[in-house]
Amino acid sequence: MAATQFIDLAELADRIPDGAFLALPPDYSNVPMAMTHALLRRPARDMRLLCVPTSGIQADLLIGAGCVAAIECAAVSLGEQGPAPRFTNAVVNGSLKFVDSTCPAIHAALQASEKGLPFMPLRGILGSDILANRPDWKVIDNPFAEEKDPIVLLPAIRPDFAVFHARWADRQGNVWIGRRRELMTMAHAARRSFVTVEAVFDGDLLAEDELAAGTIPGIYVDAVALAPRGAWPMGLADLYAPDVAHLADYAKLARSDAGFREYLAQNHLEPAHAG
Amino acid sequence: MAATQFIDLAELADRIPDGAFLALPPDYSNVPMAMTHALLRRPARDMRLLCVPTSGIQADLLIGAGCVAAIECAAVSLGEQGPAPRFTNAVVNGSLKFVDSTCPAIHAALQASEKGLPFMPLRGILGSDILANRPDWKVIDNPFAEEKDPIVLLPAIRPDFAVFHARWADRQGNVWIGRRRELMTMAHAARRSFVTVEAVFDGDLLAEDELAAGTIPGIYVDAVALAPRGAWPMGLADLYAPDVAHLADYAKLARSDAGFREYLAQNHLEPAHAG
Amino acid sequence: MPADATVAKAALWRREELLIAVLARLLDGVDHVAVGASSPIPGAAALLARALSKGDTRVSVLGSRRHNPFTEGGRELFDCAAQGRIGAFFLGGGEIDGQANINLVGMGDYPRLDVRFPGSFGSAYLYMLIPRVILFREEHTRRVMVPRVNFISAPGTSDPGVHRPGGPYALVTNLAKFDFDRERRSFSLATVHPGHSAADVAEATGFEYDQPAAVPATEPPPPEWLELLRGRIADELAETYPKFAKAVFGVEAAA
Amino acid sequence: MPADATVAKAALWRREELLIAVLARLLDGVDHVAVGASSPIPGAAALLARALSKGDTRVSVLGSRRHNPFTEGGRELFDCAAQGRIGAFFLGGGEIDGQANINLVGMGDYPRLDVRFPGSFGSAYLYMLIPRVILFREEHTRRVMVPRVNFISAPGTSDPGVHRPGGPYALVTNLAKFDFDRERRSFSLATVHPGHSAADVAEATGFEYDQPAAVPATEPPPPEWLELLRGRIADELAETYPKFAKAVFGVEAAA
Repeated sequence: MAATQFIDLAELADRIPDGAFLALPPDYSNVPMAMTHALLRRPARDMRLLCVPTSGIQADLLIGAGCVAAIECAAVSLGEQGPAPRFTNAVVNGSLKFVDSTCPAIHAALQASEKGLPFMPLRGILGSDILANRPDWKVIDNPFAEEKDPIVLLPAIRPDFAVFHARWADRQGNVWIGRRRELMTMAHAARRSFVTVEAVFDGDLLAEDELAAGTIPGIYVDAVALAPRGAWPMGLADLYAPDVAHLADYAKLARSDAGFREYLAQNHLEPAHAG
Repeated sequence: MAATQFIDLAELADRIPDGAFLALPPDYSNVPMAMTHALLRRPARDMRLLCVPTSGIQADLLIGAGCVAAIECAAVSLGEQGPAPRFTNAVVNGSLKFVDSTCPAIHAALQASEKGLPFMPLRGILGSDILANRPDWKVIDNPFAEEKDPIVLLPAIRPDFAVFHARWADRQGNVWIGRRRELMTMAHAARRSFVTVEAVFDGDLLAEDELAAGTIPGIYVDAVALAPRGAWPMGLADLYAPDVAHLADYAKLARSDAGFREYLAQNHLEPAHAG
Repeated sequence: MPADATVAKAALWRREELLIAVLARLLDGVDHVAVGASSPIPGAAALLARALSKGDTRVSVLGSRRHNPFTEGGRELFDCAAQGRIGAFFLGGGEIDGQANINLVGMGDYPRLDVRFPGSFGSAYLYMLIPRVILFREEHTRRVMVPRVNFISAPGTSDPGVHRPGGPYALVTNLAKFDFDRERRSFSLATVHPGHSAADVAEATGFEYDQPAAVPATEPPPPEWLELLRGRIADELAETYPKFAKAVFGVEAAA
Repeated sequence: MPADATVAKAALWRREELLIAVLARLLDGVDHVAVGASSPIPGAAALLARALSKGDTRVSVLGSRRHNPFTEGGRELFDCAAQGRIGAFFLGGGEIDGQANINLVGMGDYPRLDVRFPGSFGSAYLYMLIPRVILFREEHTRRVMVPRVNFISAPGTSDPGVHRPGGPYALVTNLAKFDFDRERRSFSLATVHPGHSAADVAEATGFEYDQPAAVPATEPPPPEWLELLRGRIADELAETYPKFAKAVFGVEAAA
């Protein structure tokens, strides 16, 4: 809660310890790919991932490179490029601890942490095998209903870190996310938020309502690093589109172990110490 | 959910029937005073008010003019101008049904409706006489705690109407509120939202992230009326400040029944049919 | 109408256009249709339904920047559905069974899966809250249309007392359209697409369903719909689905 | 120090400046202070604490446009407190009793009240969640400092097992500063402001409290604090509290 620190990208990644519990944004929302690349190069180990509520190449890369011990998600997919091959492979060969959820449950469990609540109720889900496989979720009878009315309660999820990319941070650590509001919830819910940005905004993002409306206050932002085009090969809102050709290449190469290693090599993402 | 209708202010007020349950914004947030004045002139009757979570001159005027059957609020006050005299008077003389709440409970109960939930938990409050006087609130033991851990559950509040003022609406019914996010929750939670605006925005408020970040989508906006300076004598965000001299006059006049009637007369707010 | 007339007409439209028309008819009278990511045919159907409604139908296309109105982040679709503000939605499934259960998780003995699908997304929730959920899967084979799904991502039906304003309304595939009867908890074959027969459908379906004595042919898209689709709708769609719009309608996305 | 020296020094600062200094000392080491609406003295104290911390203390002044960082609407203050991100807050009370219960609702037999105050605002919640809640009320009379409040807007103490990371830390009035002992559930008189005596405090207080044999005088604001207050802090404060800034510091708000 003290002043936001401005550090470089490598240091930002280094401050995320092995074993940390990370909240990742979905593919349509400011994916911190440059930070992910730094984690791959370290390489990070035993990360626990929460996809908010889904992920794509970011989770797939981390899984493929052996950085991930466990993942909770509503889906991992490369979208129009098809399945996420390293995720799929790791699930089928049993090397990844995975917990299936559903999008609104992840959003609601983060809102529970945002509100400092131990749990949040959620409609739906009853009768799903997701619920049947979640001993951590409870079903109670709605205490306000006159007749029997079962409803699911989800325990709060409090990630150690929210990590994401953004267009701007100002010198006070305020970060502009536009309409990508799930990042606001992530930042409120997580213990710490580490953000990469395209550029430092020369001024106060909270000064006028136009930008303030889409700004995460610095209260929630622990550290910021510059990373121009830091979402590549994913896109960033109004600024740049996803690099579809690159993503298609990835989808093809990552189908095999060898291809995945080739992709890492081509993109200089190999671990510094391969042991 | 059909297309947002653009109508005039008198018609907008007329479409709020007597007896309706209205969510009002707090004094710092886009108070629809022009709409309130139209309700006074009608005059509206038997309104039930929910202050989100507090109100000032808006609720005080409606109470003083006999438009209000009941009110739920965390506070009614004229802020730096002192107590809200008509509210205070009506409570003490027993003519107003009032329900005391606390700010976060009102926000949370609206979030319950926003999420289609029957209830929302909330920390705090235990031991308060607010809770002791709310038979509609329940205390349960947190089912996720190993030891006894009482927690309050609040039933969802779903107002019939959210009413507020805003700087712009575009032709699709999207309404720009900047950082006044409680209006977003109100609009999501209420069955209908009726909005007055300073001006029609010539373009699409959702086209670019800068404005979209502070915009309520037209899905939630049922009707819009033009009302330039429609928050007066309250202020509107970056646009105009509250009329402090006018509010001080009100605070003085409204202390007595006669003074309140004089204020209505001076401001042409007398009911069309005084019976 | 003799069968050969149907075939003759069939040449006038593409398979995708027929499917879009079938889906658009299912959206008739809906105030607000939401369409999930990676769904070009449902997306086109929603945009067509909007055009035909002359403004009465609102459409939210996830993944679109121009046709997605949400400003409260990823949760808004779900909250909006729970508020009762979304009348219709589309879901698919790696497997779909005769009780309209859908499986988006995988095949095998969970969690030891032999095949992994991406995951359930929001299906476990939206299926139960949106009144008119249309199941759409182009592939119509016994691999997909199974007697019983391996994993219930979202159940087709619920026990009495479970809060469930929503549920399955119809199932549309490359071969046919089924209606779903929530009381009887089963599909019934409603129409078979031109060029296919009820026997083709039976052959390709692994679950039991009801069937009237004579199954009508699916009504093809009228010429004025095709005109709309190939013009205005193709242009609108190209923003979110450039590949699809180019392949099906030959339209390039605007810069 | 003889009493007349204190009086002589007292002339060098105003009553409001003393109170601001007392409150600012109570904020030492706090990461993030939030200040409610209509609270110029607590607001000034928070801004002073920020200036003295050289950037380690963040301040959120509700009602300010420049010093209020919140962008999630009215609920953010409460959510932020529940997240543990607010270290200190100020509350007042129409009545305050010896168990630190506060009453913001009214006097009489609720709901049939003889006197109505504005209402509880967020006190029932913030008092229980913010670690260092400072009770501040200028008026120190038996009308305000009562044996037992008429209505508990927010309780000063809670039963074991109640989730309560927060609670009362001190009570500051025109006459004195009290500390609150959460174990013993009672106030103890910590310092008495220059110009007043422990006997004055006893006379004006309707509730029981502890008191050491000798009660020290409240430390007056040091000259460098006064300089800061009358310069930079007065300017910062004028944005939200123009009347107060002008009356106390003679500063006009910037246009």
